[in-house]
Amino acid sequence: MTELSYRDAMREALREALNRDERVFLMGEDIGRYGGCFAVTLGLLEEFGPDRIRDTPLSESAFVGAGIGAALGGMLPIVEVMTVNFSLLALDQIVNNAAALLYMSGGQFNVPLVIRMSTGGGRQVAAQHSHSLEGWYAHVPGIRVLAPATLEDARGMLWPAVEDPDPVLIFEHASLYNMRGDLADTTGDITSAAVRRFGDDVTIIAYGGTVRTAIEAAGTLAEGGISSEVIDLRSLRPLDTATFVSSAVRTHRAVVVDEGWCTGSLAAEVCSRIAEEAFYDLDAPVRRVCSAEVPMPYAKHLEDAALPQPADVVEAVRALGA
Amino acid sequence: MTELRSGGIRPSGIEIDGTHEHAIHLLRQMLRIRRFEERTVQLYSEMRIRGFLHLDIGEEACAVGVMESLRPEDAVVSTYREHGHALARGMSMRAVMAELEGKVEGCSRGRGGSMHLFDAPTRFYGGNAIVGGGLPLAVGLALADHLAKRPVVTVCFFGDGAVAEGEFHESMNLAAVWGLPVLFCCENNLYAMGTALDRYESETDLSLKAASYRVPAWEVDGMDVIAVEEATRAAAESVRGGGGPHFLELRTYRFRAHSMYDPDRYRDKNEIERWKQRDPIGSLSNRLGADGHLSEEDLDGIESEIQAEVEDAVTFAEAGSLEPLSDLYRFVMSESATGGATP
Amino acid sequence: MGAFRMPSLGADMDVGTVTHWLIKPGDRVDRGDIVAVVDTEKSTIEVEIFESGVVDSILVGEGEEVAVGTPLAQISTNGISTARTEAPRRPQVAPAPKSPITSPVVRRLAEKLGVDLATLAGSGAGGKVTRADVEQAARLLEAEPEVVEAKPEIAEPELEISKTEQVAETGTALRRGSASVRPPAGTRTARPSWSRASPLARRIAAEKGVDVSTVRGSGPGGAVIAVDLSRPEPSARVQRVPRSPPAPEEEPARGHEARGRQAAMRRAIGNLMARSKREIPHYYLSTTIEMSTAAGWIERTNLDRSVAERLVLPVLLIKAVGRAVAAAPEMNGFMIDDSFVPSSAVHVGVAISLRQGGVIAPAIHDVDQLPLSELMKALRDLVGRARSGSLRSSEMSDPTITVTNLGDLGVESVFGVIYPPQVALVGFGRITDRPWAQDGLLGVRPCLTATLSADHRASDGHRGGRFLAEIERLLHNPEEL
Amino acid sequence: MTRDDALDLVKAVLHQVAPEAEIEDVGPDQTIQEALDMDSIDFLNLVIGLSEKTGIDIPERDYPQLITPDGLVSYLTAKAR
Repeated sequence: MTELSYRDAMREALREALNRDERVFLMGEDIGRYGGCFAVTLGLLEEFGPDRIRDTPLSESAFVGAGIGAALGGMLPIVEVMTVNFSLLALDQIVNNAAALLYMSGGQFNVPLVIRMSTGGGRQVAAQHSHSLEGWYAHVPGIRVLAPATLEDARGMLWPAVEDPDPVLIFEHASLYNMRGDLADTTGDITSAAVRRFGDDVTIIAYGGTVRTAIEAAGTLAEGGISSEVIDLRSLRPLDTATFVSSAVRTHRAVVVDEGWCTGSLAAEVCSRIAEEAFYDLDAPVRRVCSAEVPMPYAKHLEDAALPQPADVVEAVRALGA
Repeated sequence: MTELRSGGIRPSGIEIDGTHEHAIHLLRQMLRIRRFEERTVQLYSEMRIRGFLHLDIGEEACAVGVMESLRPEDAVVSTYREHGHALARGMSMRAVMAELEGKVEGCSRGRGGSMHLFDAPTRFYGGNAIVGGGLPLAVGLALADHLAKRPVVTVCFFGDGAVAEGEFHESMNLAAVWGLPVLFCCENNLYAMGTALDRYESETDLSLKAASYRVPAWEVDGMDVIAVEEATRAAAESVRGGGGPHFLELRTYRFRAHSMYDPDRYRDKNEIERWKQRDPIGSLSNRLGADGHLSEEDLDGIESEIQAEVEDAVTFAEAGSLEPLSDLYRFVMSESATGGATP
Repeated sequence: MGAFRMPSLGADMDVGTVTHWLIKPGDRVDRGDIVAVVDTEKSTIEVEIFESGVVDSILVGEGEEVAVGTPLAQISTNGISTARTEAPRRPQVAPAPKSPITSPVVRRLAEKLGVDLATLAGSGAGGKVTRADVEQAARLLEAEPEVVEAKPEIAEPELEISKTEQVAETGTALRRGSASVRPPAGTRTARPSWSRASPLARRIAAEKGVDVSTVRGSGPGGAVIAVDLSRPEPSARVQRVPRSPPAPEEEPARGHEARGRQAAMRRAIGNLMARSKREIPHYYLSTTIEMSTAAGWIERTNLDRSVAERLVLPVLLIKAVGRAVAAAPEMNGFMIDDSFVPSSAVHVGVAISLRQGGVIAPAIHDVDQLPLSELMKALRDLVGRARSGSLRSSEMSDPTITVTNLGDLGVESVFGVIYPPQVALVGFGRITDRPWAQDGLLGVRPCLTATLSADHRASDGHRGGRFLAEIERLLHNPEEL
Repeated sequence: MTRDDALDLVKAVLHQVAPEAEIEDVGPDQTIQEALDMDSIDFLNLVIGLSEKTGIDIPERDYPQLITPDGLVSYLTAKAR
């Protein structure tokens, strides 16, 4: 066990992928000389050279599309997009090409591409760098969407994502990069949700940056005698429905914590599935704790108010009468 | 590095540089496309083909000329007006027709239809129906070859309308800055759907745009299959030899509507008639006839062979089967995928 | 001979109008010739012909709107050398949705006469359904309605007319549906009133045969939640809707069922008490009450009463509690959503142990208002019914305070667990003779320990003490009861 | 009323008051209330039932004689004429 940060864990995963397979290469804005805007790729250019660590022009559509093309051409590209907000410039390529090519071609052309991007708020970078749009991507069939929330998942999810024959989007919550800890063994699982805390009275479902929020809330609730089960979705598409539904069936109450906006959110999808599959086991309505429906404000107090906080989760759980 | 307009447009007529046998082969290929598409019009009218059906009629020289100069290992990225590209590339007419009729025997199992023809054996990476959307893909395919140091060219077709998309500029730049082996083939038929080039581009000289990215750009008479083939061969070999991306502007014209039928309100009938005088098939066939290399009987023979091929394709498509509904979810994800959860 | 049909000029085209014919009978046409101008909803388009031949006849006049596929002209191909002479094959499998070939006039007639066009084989040119066909079908419909009616099952539902009908029907159903969910204000409805209950609570209620609307909810906004149904298990049993009398064959299973019920009750009590201990910050007070006055008073009173009318001590205790809350209203009511809601009525829950195990605490209503004799009757009745399992659900669901008396079992004092969402429980032990100092003299007197368990969120010890003192005062003055 | 009649009567009334209780379960030196886990109301109901069936007025002061099965049967046979 070594003490490191989420950023280090992700870099280790990238290094491993580059070492394991020659077809792997990295592409993105300022990932080379600059070292990555979140310093995830720092040092990799020196180690692997400019052919495999490729600085791109600020052309999201072209380099994400080129990643798709290179994947079609037999490579295993890992493309970094600075933030999910910027990924909208490549939305055409992700949705119309990456996600659709296998199906449109009747199974002939799969796209073994990994796209990493940062997501989420909490850093006072306002309305064009802070949003959580994972739910939009999770809406689209044909891609796999992951949200590593722990050091282990940052380290462990990349390689299976690279090996996966289909496009995989990895969302790294920007507030997690500095999270430090001992790296435990990683399982390399990209298909199932994880129970981060066991409990009996309520199921709190979270992913990415909100997993910490949920765990903190669970701690507070425990002091008041409420035992919470915290589930980290990990895979946002496909959703591991069985894990959170079976938990809700057992606890009879569920709260979904999602940094996306409430309307049409991934949280809404999770709620629907619980309602569809656990309705007769619910003892209270399923609640959502989401971001305020505003473009992310800059001022600290406003941003805090806009983002889901542990206290909001505690309040939501209490309101269910758990 | 800018060899702007080094190709140029031939002032008049068709000059047959190679053998007459090869010219007849080119004619046959263009006729296959023409007769195939004429038949699809009828099938569309009878509702056997649905959705959009963008016809290549009038532009056959571009498809045939470009494809003739490629090698089997080269890759092709195409647009939604790609029946000609597919057939000229060597895809089975049966599979293309079956695709148009939505049959599982189709080249995309009936999943794609007219706009999304795919074929792995000929490295045909599809009809892309997002204008400009195929360009980044082609850049990536070329990047893969570049990284693997394979002497392979990726040809990317797009229309004049795509030049207005950001993806055109991003891709042109990225391919140029990385020196990737892409051959950009712009089929300039003067209309982005119903909007004339000079109504949507401030600079209507498209080669100039490519040249501004330091990409060698040539203008070619897209109604002259021999000129297209010649220019493409030169460009492709330059690309293959490490010359980086090249750009061909194929000046052509579609004789029919944007998709199946349209009222043609946006263009003058006389303009269509003028271009029809330069029908790539008629021009080559006349030239071959005038040179005494193609008799009426020869032409009839070719026509009836092609008709047989087309009817065989229709018979094949009609006899084809519909993909079972139980397969609706197949190929959303790869069947060897690690995940097992529901979509 | 071939038919030139109205072509489909776009995926969204269903009908077209020939605005102008460019050919006439006798004209020679070649494949690819423009033969007509057709107006679709989107535009006017010149249409071409796919056969070569001689125009035999024009079937549809200019200005007439016809469905796609309708023959527009007959083309004679006899003696004409043409590349294509065969009639277009019809698709063998899953034909594309299409309307029967007919004219608008005939279509309207069919609608009027209630004839499903899809069931008709057209006798007209190219299988066209004619006016005569429709009239014939209408006559058949009158004569043998079932024959025609049976056919639509086979008929393609894609026919436009039936599609419209389906939509209309669905619309009606929807409106009906919403009407039943939300009856207009002021109208009487036979439906029981909708009560807020969680899906889990409803499921449990259905399993137990309990009418969930009779259960008082302790969940958010007063919703019935699972725990509310766990508590009154025995009452739930008797609330069971008498769907059918129990069959004698069920007898052997009873022992097992009873054990199952006991286990369920044990679990339910456990859950409720666990919730109480988890949620309610209990505080406890106790006081010893000298009972000679009360005991003597009962003895004297009973002398004049027949067996059935005699009072027992618990009646006095219950009454004393019921009266004492007037002095300490914080003891009587519920915690709802973290705030105390006092109750104006005094419904005293009486903890009754069941001999097969378990305890329930049904309420005697309006204890403060009931004369002792009535209270006695009520108590006897309640105990009897609790034991035989015939409580009313209201008795189960609405105690405002509970009394538990374990004196019969010989315990001296009871520190009870409050029944959520109530806020207080008074426990009484047995009457024992104890040394008692009064007015400076030591004597042996019958004494009883009263214990208060109260919710600290609703009251403080000071109020609790006052409440116990009032109980004591009342028991010292039984005639006031 | 014979002792057997009295015993049958006690059984019948007891069955109404506490259906699952059996008088045979009560040991010779046990009280009915204790052995059958009856509370004061149950006991009162038993007395009321017996009084109603036999027409005997059972004053409260006689209750101590009724606490064992034997005492109960003796009391009833003595009082019933």
